[in-house]
Amino acid sequence: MDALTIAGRALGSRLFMGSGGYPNQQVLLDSLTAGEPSLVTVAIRRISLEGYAESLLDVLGDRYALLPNTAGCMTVKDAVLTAELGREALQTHWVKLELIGDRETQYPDVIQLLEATETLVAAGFIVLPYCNDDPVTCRKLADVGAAAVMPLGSPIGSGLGIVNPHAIERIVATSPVPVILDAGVGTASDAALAMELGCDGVLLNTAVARARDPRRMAAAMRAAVVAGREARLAGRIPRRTLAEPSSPQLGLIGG
Amino acid sequence: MDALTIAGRALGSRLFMGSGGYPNQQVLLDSLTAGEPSLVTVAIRRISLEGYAESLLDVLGDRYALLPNTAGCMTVKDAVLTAELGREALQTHWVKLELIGDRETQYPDVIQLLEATETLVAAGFIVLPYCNDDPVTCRKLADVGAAAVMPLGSPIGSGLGIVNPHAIERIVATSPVPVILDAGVGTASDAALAMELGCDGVLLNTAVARARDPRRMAAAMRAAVVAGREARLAGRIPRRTLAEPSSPQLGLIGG
Amino acid sequence: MDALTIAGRALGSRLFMGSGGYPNQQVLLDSLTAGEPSLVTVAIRRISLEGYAESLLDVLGDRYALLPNTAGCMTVKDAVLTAELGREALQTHWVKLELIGDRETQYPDVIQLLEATETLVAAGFIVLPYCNDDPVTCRKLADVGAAAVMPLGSPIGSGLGIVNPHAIERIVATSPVPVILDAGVGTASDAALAMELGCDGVLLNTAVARARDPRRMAAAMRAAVVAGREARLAGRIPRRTLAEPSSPQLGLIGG
Amino acid sequence: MDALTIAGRALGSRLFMGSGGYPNQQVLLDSLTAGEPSLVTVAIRRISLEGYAESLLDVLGDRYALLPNTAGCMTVKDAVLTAELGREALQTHWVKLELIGDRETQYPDVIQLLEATETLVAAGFIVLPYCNDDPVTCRKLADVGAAAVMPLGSPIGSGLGIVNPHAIERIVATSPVPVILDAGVGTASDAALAMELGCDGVLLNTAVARARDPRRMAAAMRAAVVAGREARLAGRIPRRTLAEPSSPQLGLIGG
Amino acid sequence: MNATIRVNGTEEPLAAATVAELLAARGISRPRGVAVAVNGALVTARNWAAVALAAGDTIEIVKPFGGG
Amino acid sequence: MNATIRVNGTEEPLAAATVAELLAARGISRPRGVAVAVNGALVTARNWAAVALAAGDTIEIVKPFGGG
Amino acid sequence: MNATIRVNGTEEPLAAATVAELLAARGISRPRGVAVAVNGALVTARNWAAVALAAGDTIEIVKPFGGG
Amino acid sequence: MNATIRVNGTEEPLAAATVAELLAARGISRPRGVAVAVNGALVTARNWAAVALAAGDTIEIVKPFGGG
Repeated sequence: MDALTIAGRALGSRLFMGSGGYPNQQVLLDSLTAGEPSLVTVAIRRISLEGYAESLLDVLGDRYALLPNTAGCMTVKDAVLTAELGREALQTHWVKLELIGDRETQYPDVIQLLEATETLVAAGFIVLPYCNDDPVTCRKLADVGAAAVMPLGSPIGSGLGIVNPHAIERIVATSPVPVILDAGVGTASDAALAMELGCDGVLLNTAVARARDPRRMAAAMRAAVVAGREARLAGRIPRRTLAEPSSPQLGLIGG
Repeated sequence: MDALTIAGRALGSRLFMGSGGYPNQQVLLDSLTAGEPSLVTVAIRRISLEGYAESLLDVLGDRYALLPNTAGCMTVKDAVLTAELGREALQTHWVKLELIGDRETQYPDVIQLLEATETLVAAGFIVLPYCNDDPVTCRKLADVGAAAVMPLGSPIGSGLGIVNPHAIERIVATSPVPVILDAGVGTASDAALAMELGCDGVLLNTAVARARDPRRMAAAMRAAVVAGREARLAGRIPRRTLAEPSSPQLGLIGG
Repeated sequence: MDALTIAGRALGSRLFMGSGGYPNQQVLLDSLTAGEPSLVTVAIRRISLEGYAESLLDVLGDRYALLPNTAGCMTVKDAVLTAELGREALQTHWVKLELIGDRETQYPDVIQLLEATETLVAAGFIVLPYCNDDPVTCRKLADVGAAAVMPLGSPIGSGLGIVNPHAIERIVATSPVPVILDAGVGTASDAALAMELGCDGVLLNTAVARARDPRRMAAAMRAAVVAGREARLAGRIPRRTLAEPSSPQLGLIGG
Repeated sequence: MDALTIAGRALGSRLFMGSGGYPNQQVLLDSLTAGEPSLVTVAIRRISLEGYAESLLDVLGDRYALLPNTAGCMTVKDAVLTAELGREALQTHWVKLELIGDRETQYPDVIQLLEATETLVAAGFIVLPYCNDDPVTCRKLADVGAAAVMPLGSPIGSGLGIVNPHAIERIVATSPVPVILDAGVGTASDAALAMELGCDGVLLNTAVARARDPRRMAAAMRAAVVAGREARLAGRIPRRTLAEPSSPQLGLIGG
Repeated sequence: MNATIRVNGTEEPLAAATVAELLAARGISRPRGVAVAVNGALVTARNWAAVALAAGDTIEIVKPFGGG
Repeated sequence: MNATIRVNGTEEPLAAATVAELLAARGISRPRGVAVAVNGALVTARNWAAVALAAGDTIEIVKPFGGG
Repeated sequence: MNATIRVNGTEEPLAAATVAELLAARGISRPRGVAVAVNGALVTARNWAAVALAAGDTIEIVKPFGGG
Repeated sequence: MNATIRVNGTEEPLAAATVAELLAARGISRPRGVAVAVNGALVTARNWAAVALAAGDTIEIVKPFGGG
């Protein structure tokens, strides 16, 4: 598959995976092995006060490029500090910026998201904001320096797939930076569709972590992203409401 | 990917491809190479009266298992004779049975389809009927001896994908024989979805032959069928209308 | 609204309602009053052996044209006898013919349906068959004398609405007799959509009988059928993926 | 139908209509007569320099409550001045606030929209902002004083209907002010669906103005809004994938 | 052993000479809204009194119920 | 060179002393349905006669049109 | 008037005694990939030389083409 | 009453002079994978030993966890 470049960095795979909600660490590791993501997101959280347990960094750090997120943050202040803590803890300038405006749907607060993006870009971060499927907001995020935009297909963990493909296609058509479909993917065909709509990559977590067999679903997602990307580049046939026979209409017997 | 068995024969790939409507023979060959189908359908037509040109059999016969179809036939008589001619010409007992009831939509005539299936099964054929997405008709086809049922997702060549996934799921749930999604696939995600719904395989032609780059779309379809099959076996997450955060909800800073 | 004519009989309303599954008889009566259907379907069932209770005929017979159905019948023999018993009990030649092939989905058995239609037409019945959304089968039913065809939008009582609008539009485009959308309607917009697709009428039961407020839903359905019919006749705007401003694009201030 | 109250004003109809793009003024007047809207939107534009022609105000002012819009404005400054000019010209404090961020899709610029809403509310306006289908943005608009929120179903004039019903339902569930579905309605069933999702009203223009028969479509829309509202209040049946027979399952003959 | 008939799926002693008697025993006098079949064949109301019942007959007595 | 003003986006000679005169010259006497802004600020009808025009002024004269 | 046969839908003079001769005249010697029906009935390759043609016969000669 | 600080949201006695001491008391010596903020400002590992803690300080000690 052709490579994806974000902020000048070539990424071998167009699949990004989250590391949350797996049954256990072994399943997480096996699933990442099966999915072969180019980026693995992690959350930044307080250490348990009981002391210092093994860190995800020790487990994944050598094999995967980790992308700290600001999941759960509902203010610019918390998101920016969480981003700075993530940069310090993981020694990376990249951040998946989340600014949640509604806990139930996990929809972003685009006003604060734009402000935090601007602030973090000025502070030298490579900012990948999780946003809604609004072409205008996506454009504004790119204008203030986002390295990519990551619109949702549907609510995080909902598994509803891409509810508004028209909006995603419009974002792809007008975005000056790469578009990563983030949130909503429930199964392989959703990931393939995201790529067919023109997205440059897919970021998913729950669809794999909570599948009955996460390892297998990770392999499925890896294949689906390739399938969708190839289909996009191949140029699909137009939709028509009537049939178009694939066998010759002439030369039938009995004519 | 796990193997598919139809009529006691193990098929390495769950993708079946048609051989019609390609820009030229080289693109057809390259596309088959990229798609790696386990069966390749061909139509049976009158030779041109100007004489005998090179046969598809010489071109494909050694590398692929050819499946003659009865495309375009609108009567039991024509379909049965076409099946017999195909068996003679290709030396195979397998036939993709088509009995068209409406030229515009290429919808099958299920009444004649059942009669022809019964006749051909009695004549020793392995019958794979192209049918509509009606669970009752599919069940009847299996009852009269069809080796598999091949319901449409949408009209042949329409590229509308799977319009009625509920019906396909019901067919899968009640069919005693393998279910092959035939017709309507427009792009990779459609093929993946077919497998996710529980189909045992996918048969497509126009989506590859008429794509801007057939070779690339064939590769996409191959990956999509694997992705969809793996996703089906992995067990997808349930759909929910609200969000399910993938990062921990506790331990955020500033709490 | 323009009148609908079936078998030479003008029907004032394009809404047909069922009489089953209501909380009680008063709600049924109120709902019919609110819905103003031109036909009301009833089932033909054995009288309780304890004796003879008040009949629906006494309750509805004077105010509504009753249409006996053959609901639940799974053989031609039972369906035909049930139709004859219905004609005798209700003194009407009209029958809603149901021939069920799958209890779970209540999908029709189209093979037996065609046979029973032919038999009942020969016996002088005005036959309205409940069928699937297959244009070819619908055409065959009309060819053997059905006075109208009644394709399903989705399974009876499922409330999924019209799953395959393309198929319904094709049936409408090719049917020589009126098309009544039967089964699947869940709410008012489904009924409106059926009419917009070109159906000549809508038959529903569960959507009203099992609504939280059946009377109100009946009124909603009545309005929806009118709305959908008028919209069909008015000719809707085409769908486009980009916007078409409704305000002048010239003469803005500041230009 | 129950009345709708916005900013303390009771509106007899839940249908709002635009006045743009009609074939001629007579068709506009007839369509408004057929649709019976409680509010009619108008654009504020420069008078032609050739002089002063008859004003829409003279034509509609006595019969309809006119709602000036800021259609086409792309800056807070232009939108605010246009709102002030509209208030002066029409002697109303109400304004439909539009702040366009993308000409192709006519998607709103939610950042500027929030700022302009706040400014106009402070200036004593009753502000009805046209916005996207983002629950968080809708909530913020209400928080800064919008009297209602008017999310799009799909792009203005696209006729795609309501592409993301989940988002509209979420907006309805969380909005402290009335929700008016604005933009995207293509036909009657779209308007009915908007009401079924819980919207308090529907604002449309192109679907009627550009219909083949605008008068008839206006009547259809009027009926559809009533149908959808009644259906919402009646409480629809749940969706299920299998059937729920409406006729008794016992007492069949031949048992 | 006694002669029996099957009425609406239930075995019972043959106690009526005709369809009309059978119905009368169930309080069904007038035909309105009721229909009867004997051994799979419709018996119109006009023939209720004429049609005799015999041991082993299968009778269906139906009426309209709410349905869709 | 002559003094000019910009009316609805078009340059023209300054020939009116006040907004009221400018409107009158266009046959607009009564305020009903018309609104005016000078240099980006609304001028209510009551002030049309009072507000003088100067070279370089930008005037917007608007009314309602069909819109959505 | 001359005896004719119908080959793949086209009338032509009867100039071949057997199916094999008819095929040979068209350069088809080996059976691979070709199938023939006479008057609606399949004639297997093994019988091409044996089956005689008569005036009025309808012959179909087919082979595989690209199809779906 | 004693001087206290707030560590990861929990009040506790001020028992460490510097960030480094506070971390050491929790068995955190090396900085790898850990980050600290005092009163809302990041304290890079290089400054852990230099930054003194005072009564009322609010400290956040974080590390990466599984997340999406």
